[in-house]
Formats: sequence, C-alpha cells, structure tokens
Amino acid sequence: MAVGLLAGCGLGVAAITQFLIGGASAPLSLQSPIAAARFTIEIDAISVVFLVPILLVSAGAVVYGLSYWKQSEHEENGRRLSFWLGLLTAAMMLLVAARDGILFLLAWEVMAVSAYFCISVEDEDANTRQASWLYLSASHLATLCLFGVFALMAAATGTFGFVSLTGVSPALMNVMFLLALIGFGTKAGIMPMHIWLPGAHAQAPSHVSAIMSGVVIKMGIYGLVRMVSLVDVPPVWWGVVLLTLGVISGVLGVAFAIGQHDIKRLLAYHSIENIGIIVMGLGLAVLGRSLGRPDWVVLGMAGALLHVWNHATFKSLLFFSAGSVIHATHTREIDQLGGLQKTMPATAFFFLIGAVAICGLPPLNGFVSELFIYLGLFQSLAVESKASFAAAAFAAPALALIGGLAVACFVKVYGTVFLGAGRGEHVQHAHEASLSMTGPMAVLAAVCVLIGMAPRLVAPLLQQAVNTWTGKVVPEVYQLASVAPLGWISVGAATLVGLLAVIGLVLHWRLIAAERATSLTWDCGYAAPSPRMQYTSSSFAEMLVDLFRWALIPQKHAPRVRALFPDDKEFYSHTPDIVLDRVVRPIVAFLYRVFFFFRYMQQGNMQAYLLYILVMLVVLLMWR
Amino acid sequence: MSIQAVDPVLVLALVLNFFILANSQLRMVVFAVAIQGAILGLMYPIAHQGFNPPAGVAVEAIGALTLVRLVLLAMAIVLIKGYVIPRLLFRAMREANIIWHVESVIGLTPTLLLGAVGTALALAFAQSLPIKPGHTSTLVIPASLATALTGFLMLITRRKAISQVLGYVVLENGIFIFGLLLIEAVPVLVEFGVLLDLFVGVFVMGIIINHVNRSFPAATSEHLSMLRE
Amino acid sequence: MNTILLNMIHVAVVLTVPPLLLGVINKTKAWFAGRRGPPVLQPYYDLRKLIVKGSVFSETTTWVFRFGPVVGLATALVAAAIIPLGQRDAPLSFVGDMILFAYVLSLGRFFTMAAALDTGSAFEGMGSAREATYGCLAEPVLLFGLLVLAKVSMMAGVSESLSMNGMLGESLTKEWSVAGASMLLVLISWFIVLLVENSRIPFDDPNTHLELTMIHEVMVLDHCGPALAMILYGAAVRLFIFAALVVRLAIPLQSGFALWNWGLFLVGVLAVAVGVGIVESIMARLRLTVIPNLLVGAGVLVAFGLVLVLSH
Amino acid sequence: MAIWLVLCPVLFAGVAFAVPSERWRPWLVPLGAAMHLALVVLCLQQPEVTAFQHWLRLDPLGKVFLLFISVFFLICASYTPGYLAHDHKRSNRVLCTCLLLSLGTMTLVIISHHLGLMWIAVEATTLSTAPCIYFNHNPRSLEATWKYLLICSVGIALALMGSFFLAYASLFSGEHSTLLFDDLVRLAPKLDVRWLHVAFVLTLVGYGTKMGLAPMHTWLPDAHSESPALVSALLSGALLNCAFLGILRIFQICDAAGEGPYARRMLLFIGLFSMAIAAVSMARQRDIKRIVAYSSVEHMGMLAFGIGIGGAAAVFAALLHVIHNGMTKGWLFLSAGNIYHAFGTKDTDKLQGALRRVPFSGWMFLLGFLAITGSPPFGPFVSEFQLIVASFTAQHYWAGGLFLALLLLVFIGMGYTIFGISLGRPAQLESDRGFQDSFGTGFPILLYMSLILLLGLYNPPFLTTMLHDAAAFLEAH
Repeated sequence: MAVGLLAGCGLGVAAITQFLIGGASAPLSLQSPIAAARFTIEIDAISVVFLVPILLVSAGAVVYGLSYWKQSEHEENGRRLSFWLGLLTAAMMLLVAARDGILFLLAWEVMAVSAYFCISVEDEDANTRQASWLYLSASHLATLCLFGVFALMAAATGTFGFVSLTGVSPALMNVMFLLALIGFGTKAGIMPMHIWLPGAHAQAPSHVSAIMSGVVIKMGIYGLVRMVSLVDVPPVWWGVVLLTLGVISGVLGVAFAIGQHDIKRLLAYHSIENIGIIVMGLGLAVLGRSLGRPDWVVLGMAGALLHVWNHATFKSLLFFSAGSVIHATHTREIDQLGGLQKTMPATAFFFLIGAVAICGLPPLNGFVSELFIYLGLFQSLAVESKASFAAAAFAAPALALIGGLAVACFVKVYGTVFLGAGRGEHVQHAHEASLSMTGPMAVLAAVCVLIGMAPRLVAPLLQQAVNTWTGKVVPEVYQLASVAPLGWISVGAATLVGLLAVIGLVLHWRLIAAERATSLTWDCGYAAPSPRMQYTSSSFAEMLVDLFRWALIPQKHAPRVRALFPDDKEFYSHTPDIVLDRVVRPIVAFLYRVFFFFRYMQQGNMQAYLLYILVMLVVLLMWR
Repeated sequence: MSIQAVDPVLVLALVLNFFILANSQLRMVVFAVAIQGAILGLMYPIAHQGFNPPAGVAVEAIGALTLVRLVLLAMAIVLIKGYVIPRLLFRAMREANIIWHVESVIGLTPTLLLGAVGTALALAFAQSLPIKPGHTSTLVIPASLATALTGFLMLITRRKAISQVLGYVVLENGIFIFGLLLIEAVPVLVEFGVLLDLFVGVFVMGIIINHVNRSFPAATSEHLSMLRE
Repeated sequence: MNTILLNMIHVAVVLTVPPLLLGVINKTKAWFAGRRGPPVLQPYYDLRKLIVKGSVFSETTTWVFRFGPVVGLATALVAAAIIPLGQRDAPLSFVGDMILFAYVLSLGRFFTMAAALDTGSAFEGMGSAREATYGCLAEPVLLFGLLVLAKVSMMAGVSESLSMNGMLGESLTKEWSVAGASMLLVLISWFIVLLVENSRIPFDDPNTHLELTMIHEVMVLDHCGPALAMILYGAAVRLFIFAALVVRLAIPLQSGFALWNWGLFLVGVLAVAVGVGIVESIMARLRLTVIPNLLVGAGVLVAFGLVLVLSH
Repeated sequence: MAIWLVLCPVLFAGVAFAVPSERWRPWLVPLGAAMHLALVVLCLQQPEVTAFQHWLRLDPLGKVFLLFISVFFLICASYTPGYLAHDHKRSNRVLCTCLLLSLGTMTLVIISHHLGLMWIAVEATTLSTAPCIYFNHNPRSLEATWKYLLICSVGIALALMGSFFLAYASLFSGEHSTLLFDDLVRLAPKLDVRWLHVAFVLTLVGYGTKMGLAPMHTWLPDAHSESPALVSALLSGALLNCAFLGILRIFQICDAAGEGPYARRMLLFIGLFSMAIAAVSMARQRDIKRIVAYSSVEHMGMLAFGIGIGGAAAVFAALLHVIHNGMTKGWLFLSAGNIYHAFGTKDTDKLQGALRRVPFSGWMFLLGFLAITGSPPFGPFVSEFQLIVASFTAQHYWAGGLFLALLLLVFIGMGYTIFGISLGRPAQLESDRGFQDSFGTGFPILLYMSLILLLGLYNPPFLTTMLHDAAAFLEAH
C-alpha cells in the first residue's frame, strides 16, 4: 500500500518537474457521461502550486503512518485506512488538474467521501462517529453549493468547462460567488462555516489530521482561487467580504485555539486561523483585481499561495509531532503532559520549529508569506478608496494581533507539553518516536527553514501562478521579485541566525569557563514543590480567554473554597464552539420538531390516506 | 329511445346513493350497490347512439354484431355487479363473521348530509363543464360524478374494511355511468377488461378481509393501523 | 565608505549605550527620592560581574532554558539594526523592514517565555502568561502606529515610504506638518508601548521583591551568571530601541552634519530615559487587571490617529 | 412480435405455477426474464413494432422504459433463487408466478397505445404484485397489502375516470370519440380544454397514486417495508416507473393540445411537494427499508420535477433518471434486505456495525446511499445534475434552488440513520439469523452497482440516442 502511494506521489513529482521544465502542456480531454461536457485535465502554475503540498504531505503521512498506524497493531482497519488515504490523495491531484465542472465535482466528492472514511476509521468510538458525520454533512452542504455554482455556470455560459464569465449578468455572478463562498468556505473552514473542522481533526488519526489540515482544506482555497480567476473585474465587495471573513476567522480562530486543552483541537483551530490569513491575502488580491492594482494582486496572491505551502508544511509538521506525543502517552489532554523535552527530544525540537514557523516568526517560512500580505495591506494605503482603507486599517493590525495571540498559544502548548516537569502517569513511559515518524518531520522542518531563509527559490513559481491567475503577465515593476524584498529577507534571517550562533557560543564558552551546579527550581522558598503546582495551559490562557470572553463564551466551573480546612474542590474551564453549540444545533433541533409535526400525516389511518387523495384532487381542480 | 331515456334510471341511481349512505344495515347496502350496478348494466344497450343518431354526427346504423356485443356486455355487467360481487362480499362477511352493522367515523347523518352537499357540488361542477350538443340536458355527467363522490365518501367515512370495498364498487359504478356516454369510444373489449379487473380486485380484497379477520377479530380498518411513523 | 563608517558607528552605539539608560533611570529615581543612588555606570559593573560568575541550573530545565537569553539578546540586536539612530539610514533597511522589526522582537518574547516555562515554576509560568497577554495587546498598537506613519509618509511623498528609514527619515518635518495630530497620537501611544515592552512602571515594577506582582522579572528568576547578564543586556537594548523610536519620531530635524545628528540623538535618548525615570518616581504601579484596558486605550488612540489621516 | 413480449412472461408464469419443485421453481423467474430481455432486444432492432391496429405499439418512449424494465427485472430475478434458498418456510409458488405475471403486465402497460387497455394493464400490475407483498404472511404484511391494494385501486379508478373524460373531450373534435393514443395526439388541438384539464388532473392524481407522488404516497412506505427485498426492489424500481409512463402519456396529449404550461405547472408543484414530504419523513427514520421507500417517493418527485421544468434537456435528464434511480433502488433494496436478514430486525436503534456483520452488503448499502443522494461518480449524479442545469437554463431559479436544498435535507436525514447502521460494532441480537453474504445474494447487487458506476462515468451512445428520440417524441409539440 504505502509503496504504491509513494510511487503515485513519485509520478506526481514527475508531472510537476515536467511542467517546471517543459512549461504548460496541452489539455487532455476525454468523453464524459454528459454529452455537452468533456472531462478536461490540464496542469498550470496554480495546479502545480497546490500539487506540491499535496504530494509532500501525503508522502510524509504515508511514511509516518507506517509506524503510527502499524498494520500489525490495527488488523481491523489498517488496510482500509491506507486505501482511503490513497484515494484521497489521488482525488485531490485530480481535483487541481480538472478543468471542467463535472470532473471537478467528481474529484471533489471522491475527496470528501474518502476523507470521511479516513476520519471515521476508529468508528467504534461514538465521538468519532459523531464528528465524522458532522464533517460529512457539512461537506455535502459544500458539494451541493458547488452543484449550484457549476450548474449556474453551465446555464450561463452553455459549457461545463472553466471559461471566462464576462458577459454573465452581475446578479447571477454574485449568486455564484456567494454559493462558491459557502461551498469552498465550508471545506476550507472559514469562520462561520468551520463547525466540522475541530471535531474531525481531533478524532482522526494524526497523519490523517495532517493531510486534512495540511492539504484537504486548501482545496477550498484552490476552488475560490479558480472561481475568481474566471471573473475579469469582480465587484469590490467580493474582496471586502473575503478580507472581513479572513480577519474574523484569523482572530477568532486563534482566540478559540487559546481556550482549548485538547492538543489536536487546538491545532485544528489554528488551521482556521491560518485559513483566515490566506483568505486575507486572497481578498486583497481580489480587491486589487477589481481596483486595477497589480501590486496588491501580486503581493496578496503570492502571500496567500505561499502561505498555503507554509501552512501545509508547518501544520502537518505540528500534527505529526503531536501525533507522536499521543502515540507515546495515549492522551490528547495538554494538561496531563509535561517535560517531554527530555524523553522525546527530536519530536520536541520539530514541534518547536513548527511552533515558531506557525507564529510567523523569522527566520522561518511563516514570516515570509505574512510579510507579503502585510506589504500588500500597507500598499493599499496608497490609493484613496474607502474599501482599501478599511482593508489596510483593520486587516493589518488584526494580522499583528493574530501573530501575538499565536505566539501566546504556542508558548503555552510547547511549554506545557514539552517543558517543565511531567504531570501525571501518562508521561512516565514516554519514548522517542521511531525513525519513520521523525523522518517526515525532519523533511518538513527542513522545508520550513529553507523557505524561510531563501524565499527567492519559490518566487518564480509563485509569480507564474499569479500570472496565470490574472490571465496576463504582470509588468516587470510589479512582479514579486521587485515588490517584495526577497533578498533582504534572506539577509535579515542570516543576520539573526549568525547573531544567535555567536551569542550562543559566547554563553557556552562562559558556562564551561565558570563552575556550574544544579539544584531545585527556585520557587520562593516553598517547602514541598510538586509538578502539579506548575502553571497549566488553562491557567496560562486564562487572562487571554477573559479578554475574548465576549466571543468565546467560555464555561468555567469554579467552586468557592471556604472554611479553614476545605474539602477537595475541582476547578475546570472549557471553551466549546459557539457557532456549533449556539447556532447550528438549535436550528437542527428546531427543524426536527417541525418535521415530526408533519409525521402526523402517516398515522396508519386508511380513511385519512384516502382523504388526502380527495383533497389533492380538489386542490388541483381548483387551481387553474 | 335516446340517451335522455336513461335519465329516470339515473335518478334512481342517485336515490340509491343516498340509500347506501344512509342505511346502517350492511346487508341492505350490499343489495343496494348490487342493484345500482345491475341497472347500469341494463342501461348500456339503450344508451347506444346507434338507436338515435343525434343531429350533426353521422352515425352508421347499429350493426348486428355490435348489438350482440352490447347485449353480452350488459349481461356480464349485470351478472358480475348484480350477482357475483354481492355473493363474494356475503361470503367474506359470513366467513369472517362480521357484525352486520355499518360503522361510520362521523356517524350516518353527517355522512348523508355530506353526500347531499357532494351531489349538489357534483351537479354544479357538471354545469361548469361543456356538454356535447347531442347530449343536452342529460343527467349522465352529474350522476356519475355524484356516484363517484358517494363512493369516495364511503371510503373515507366507513370504518369496516368491507364497507370500504363497497365504497370502491360504488366509485366504479360512477365511472360506469360516465361510460354510458362513450359506448362508441370505449370498445366492448375494454369494458370487459375493466369489469374483469373490478371482479378480481374485489375477489382479492375479499380474501384479504378474510385473512384480516383471522389475524385480528373485529375487522374495522382502524385495526389496520400498525404501520405508522 | 561613508556608509560603512556610519554603520559601524551605529553598531558601536547599539553595543555600548544601552546599559547607560538603565543607569540614568535609576539615577533619576534616586534624585527624586532624594538619595544619591548608584553611579550611572552601575549597570556596566553589574554586567561585568555577572559575566564571570558561575551558574546554578534547576534540573527540570533543558537547553531551551539557556537558549532563551541568547535569543532575547540576538533579536534585540537585530531589531536595533533596523531602526535608524543618529544618521539617516539603518544598516538593515528594506521595504517592509518594520514588519521584521516587530516580529523579531516577538521571537525574542517567544523564547523568553519558553525559557521561563522550562523551569516548571508556577511563578515564572505566571510571569510568562502576563507577558504573553500584554505582548498581544502591545503589538497591534505598534502596528497601528506604523500604518499611520506609512500613510503620512506616503502623503508626504516619501519614496521609501514602507521602511523605517522612509517613515522616520529626513522627511519627518514634512510629515509633522502634514498630519501633526496623528503623529502626536502615535508618539503618545508608542511611549506607552515603550513602558509595556520594557516592563516599567506603571505596568510592571522592575525592582519589586514580591514575585506575585512581577511580569518580566519573575520570568528570569532562575537565571543567573552569564545568562542573567545577557538578559539584562538584552533588556537594556530593548529599552534603547524603543527610546530610539520615540526620539526619531519626536525630533524630526535632520541636519547635514552627522556628528550634530548623533549628539542630538543621544541627548534625546537620555532624555527619554530621564522621562521614564520621572514616570516611575511619580506614578504608582497599576493593578494587573487595569493594564489591558490601558493598552487597548492606547490602541484606540492610535487607531483614531489612523482614521484622522485616512479621512484626510 | 409485440404480443409475444407480453405472452412470454405470462407463459412462464403458467409454467411456474405448474412446476411442483420448490427448489427449481425460483430458477424459472430469471429464465423467463432472460427470454423477455432477448425478445426486447429483438424488438429494439426492428423499426416498427405494432399489433391490433396500433393498440399495441413500441414507440421511442416505450423503448427506453421497456429496455430498462427488462434489464432491471432480469437482475432482480437473478436474486430470487439465492433469496428463496435462504427462506424456505413457505411455498414460493404464488411468489414466482406473480413476479412473472407482473413482468408481463408491466410490459403491456409500456406497449399499449390504447388508454383503456393501458389502464387495465396498470390495474393488473397492482393485482399481480399484491400477493408478492403478502409473501411473509404476517399481520404487518397483510395490512401493507390491504393498503396497497385499496389505495392504488381507488387511485387508479380516478385514472380510469380521467381516461373516460379524455374520450369525452375527444367527442368535441367532431369525430368519433376515441381512446387510441395516436388519435388523441392527432386530435389534441381540437379537444375541449376544460375536459382536458379535468382529465389531466384525474389521471395525474390517479396514476400519481400508483407512482407514489405525495400526498398519495401513503401506501408506499408500508408496502416497501413489509414485502420481501426483491419485491420492494421490483415495486420501486419498475412498477412506479410504469405509472410514471402513464402520466407521461396523458401529459403528451396535453402538450400536443397546447396545454403544456398548465400540465407542467402541476407536475412541478407536485414533484417538489413529494420531494419535500419525503425529505421530512426521512429525518430520524427508524426503519431501514422505509428510508429507502421514502427515497423512492423523493425520486418520483424528481421525475415529475424534470417533466415540469420542460424542454428537451430536462426531459432527457428525467428519462435518464428513470434508469439511474431504478437501478440504484434495486441495489439499495437488495442490500438492505441482506442486512435485514443478517440482523433479523429493521429497527435502526438495534442495527449497528453492518460493515462488520455483513461486510459486502454493508459497504454496498453505504455506497448505494452515496449513489442515490447524487454523489459522483455514480449515475444518479449525472441525471440529477443535468436536471439542475436544465432548471437553471429554463430560468426556474427558485425551483432549482429548492431542489438543491431538499437534496441536502434528504442527505442529512437519510445519512444520519444509514451511517448509524453501517458503522460501529454490531450488538449481539437474539434475532440474528446467522445469515452471511453469499454469491447468490451478492452478485445481483454487484451487477446493479457496476451498471450505475458505468453509467456515472460513461453514457453509451445507443442509450443517448434512445433517450434523445424519446425526449423528442415526448416534446414533439
């Protein structure tokens, strides 16, 4: 299985290199079940940009799975899982290559369904069943919205292929955009439509979560990119809506993440946050498209696409390392862990790399893409347009806030899980992950560093993708290489690393020069310190969660401790998903009530049944 | 003799409708239905246009073969509706020892009133529909509608499965009345087919009623309501 | 040639001056308290003493604990290389360098907090939690200010308007004249950021002795010897950086003579140090719960400034 | 030739009734079906198949339905031996006979071009399938049969009345009144509109009852849930479509008379109404077979919807959906039947872990669900998507949108139960009958599945041309 998958990925790589060397090839066209449509397959720069993470992460996940999900340990579902995993990868590769509605929908649905079976692989657990079912219904909502989009497209243009939508009535185009936004947005996990995401990511096996969060949700982004690329001059409000949604999911995503104490749920909410950042970039690009500002288009689009790559790398890196922690300790509760730095150093190191990268800190890759988006937002100050004012004035500081919160959140996770002393018995017999698990992590970490240190490497491809998206070659002055300080980023990163090295050496030298001793941690003379006295992730997050209580509505159970010798009390806090618990569930419950009312039609009473016939007859006779 | 000649008979049919609705004796109802069916059968030859070519349409004089067919059809109708079906029903009732009493969901008098209203509506509705010049002032259409409606009324209001079967037969009677207008259109063969279907249908229903009463005593179709949401 | 020389001066100043500020602050406070106080050069002595001392490490700690001070210092130095000091240009200057400035500082914060958590002590966890919270709130304020400057310098028609040099370059006079009010708001809010980022009163008390109330100091409780020296030095550089920002913003005039500029700049920086000292002597420390409100207030202030320039 | 299409199954029915062996009788059903299919293929070769001066005629529309029903029935019949081998509590004489009879009568419905004759045939299908529903001989199946018989008979009686009205309307054309389909189409413009309307409504409601359009569908869930799996498959795969053909005939006359818009309006309304009722009834449904039954109601609604949209594209899609829906229904009912036989209960509260208990049937059922809810790459997607496109092209934006929304409701309502059945660990039920997947009970499902998958990826040209001819024939005016 794994070998086959890797071979498949190899073929994909071959295809990409062929594209990079030989340029775009002629589209491949096959007969489809619908007479008017033809299955069309073509690889252009955008496809390649999305193909790369698909192949990288899937291949990594397969190798990782070899020891994370051993066939010998999972007799029952091991084969099943790797089958659906392979199908998932294949579907995504087909998806980004598809150039007509029918094939796109086909690949889309196969992807959605096989992802479902990957998530629900441990279906004896009721939570898994519930989460995966939530995912499936959400993703079917998405699919049906896409039915609507492509049906409208076909009705408007008369063809099922992806052709320019110029000349389509604005109203129709807006409806298409909204449907696409709901459809693709649900898949991507943009904030109000994200309900399925945390549960699914938490319940799935970690390497599946890595693929889901690394590439599957990016397919929603791909869809939006494709969709908008068909519209020459989109209305301004498209871009504004995208930016606003981006800000919302960015800020609230990370805010929710801070409130979580399940490591995988937390990472899932960070996916929402990063999707938000990507959507900001996309929105900026769309805005630039409508206002005719090539520099916004380049910076926004390049930022978005590069962040797609970066999020794919560091998020799957994080899920992998979280996975090996879970594999070693059998718990996802952050507050149960601690001190794993010593027992599993490699995993800890890779997690740290991922954490720094996802916070967008130099010298790693997250910084580069966020810098592009920042620059674009700053550029948008240049013109006198209300929309762009709003964009820059509120998106940029929001991005800064996101950065700060992300730092807080990942210090919390890294600190609680890997640093300090271990809490509880889970960490007792923790062990370092095997090579086939750390190997993929190492590769991903290397990619993070590489892109962070030398963004110039990826610039040409990004530029090509932007050209494809705009449909014309961007003039020299506005190209990525000239609007973004690619070289300087490397210089800055190099300086930083150099200084780190030097100062580190100095410290090392001083330490070995003078005498050293070890003792207990100084905790202000407290007599009997114990690991359980450490700051937990919940206590770390408390202040921030309080700041955001207006949005998070956290649930706190804090009993009063009275009397001189109080008996045992237990405190816990929990941050549920408000959209799911306060909006979706009530609506569903209401619908069920309404439906049950209709059930009274079918009460087994013959006379009533016959009466219906008569009534219908009369109604239709009346209706002229 | 003309198509109008059947009008008095149709009046009789209408009266029978009310009798059927009003009567609480299942046996009487069966008889009434049988009579209604039988007289309809007798009407068939009379109503044939061949006897009275109406103005406007050139109808060839009625041929011997047609006559024979008509007579056969009439006999068949009389036989099945007037004899066989009642026998079937009686047998079913006897074997299933059903109480010889009509049970209505809303009571007999309201049913009767509804029937009256229905008949009135049927007449009104019939007025709203155009009549072929040849058939002016004939009762056929309203009568058939009213009878069909009566049948439906029985189906909806009667509790016992058996009386619902009766309702079905009455409904069919209504359709047969309308058939009087189209003896040329609807070939005798088809009429036979329809008749056969009716017969088999009632036959099977009788069997079912039997089984029903074996499975659970007191066969009101309200006991037949296990299957529900 | 000239630029290389200037850059060398830049580096030299960054490496030498910062501890002086701490000394000045302490001196001012002492003067207000009517004491003689330690000599102005005391911080240098402390550093020299610490760097040669031996060290004690808790056995819960790992390499992250030792790495924290290193990153703190390195990031501070990189940030210092980005903002222009006395002369026109900073050594490390390019389009978007202000983002690098902001993010490199938060990289430092990341590792300082991580190092604190590495000790596994409740107090240091507490400290890093607070640091994290205030950092989140301070960053947007800084960025809002940068946005205002960017827009203003665009309006002033600066070529390199998206770099520190451009924003804090020689065109500041013009910028003040274009949108003085907003600039003032930025100045005020950045002074507040300065106080927060360097954990001074009224946000934090660097030399209290009750761990429960501390933010920055409590994070470094367990550090000692060379590591502590690096932390002190790093803190000094941070203070210096923000002082430099404020000064560049407040003193727009840029004459042709490098020496004159440098002199003026250093005087300004020291003045800021005195200002901090005054604030610390005349104000009391705020309650922890009030601090976020104050920061958000600063944010609102500068946001208002942004609205001002945008609706220009 | 035409007459043999009808006679062949009937003769086999006679043989089946005569054959004494319980073991060999079931094999007669697939045999007869195979013969029938062979005849059908022969007929499809010939340009014109008629008999009794156009009382029987195989028109393009009929060709589509005939081919589909013959293939469908063959696969369904090939399930019979395996099924009856598992269940030998009682004699299968009546069952086999009636199955073959129903094939004959359905064929008659399709090829008869005389509305009276067609009506007789439709009623005959009702009568011949009723005993099959009662096969299990328990009170529940008895009640189901009773309801099926009475409601359908009453409904169809209305259809007869409608046909008579149509004949009366034809009196106004100045010629002899007639029930011959071709004459009616020819005379359509001269028919009296008022009578035509009434006739259409009556036939719509009448045949609609048999077709299972809401609110006349009430018999359908009971009959489908209480009858043996293959009978349920037969009912919803073949029989409902025959009734649909009946409606199509009358619709064609209306359309020819220029009353197309009137008829379409009603079909659109009743189609969407049926889908809505089905969607509502599926939510939290607790009987595995009732769910699939309601899904039949929903898809009959889709067919009506397609015709109601109108235009060659929509009609083409609707006719294609007849095939796709039918085959998928066979697939679903047979696999649901297997699951039922494995667990011995239809109560979804007790059903769990079908994938582990009967892996093949479990997976087939799950995939079948995905297929019927219009997920690519299965056939129904193709037809449903074309329906949506057609509705948007015809600028029925709201109808199309509603269609999509109902699809979502159906998916969620259906899926909640079906995934609950499939996943998880099977509980140890005392009702468990130790049934296991076998070739006889698995192979037909596999056939259906592969057909649907094939049709979802590739539409054979001959089928396309047949459907195009049918659509053109229907929308001629």
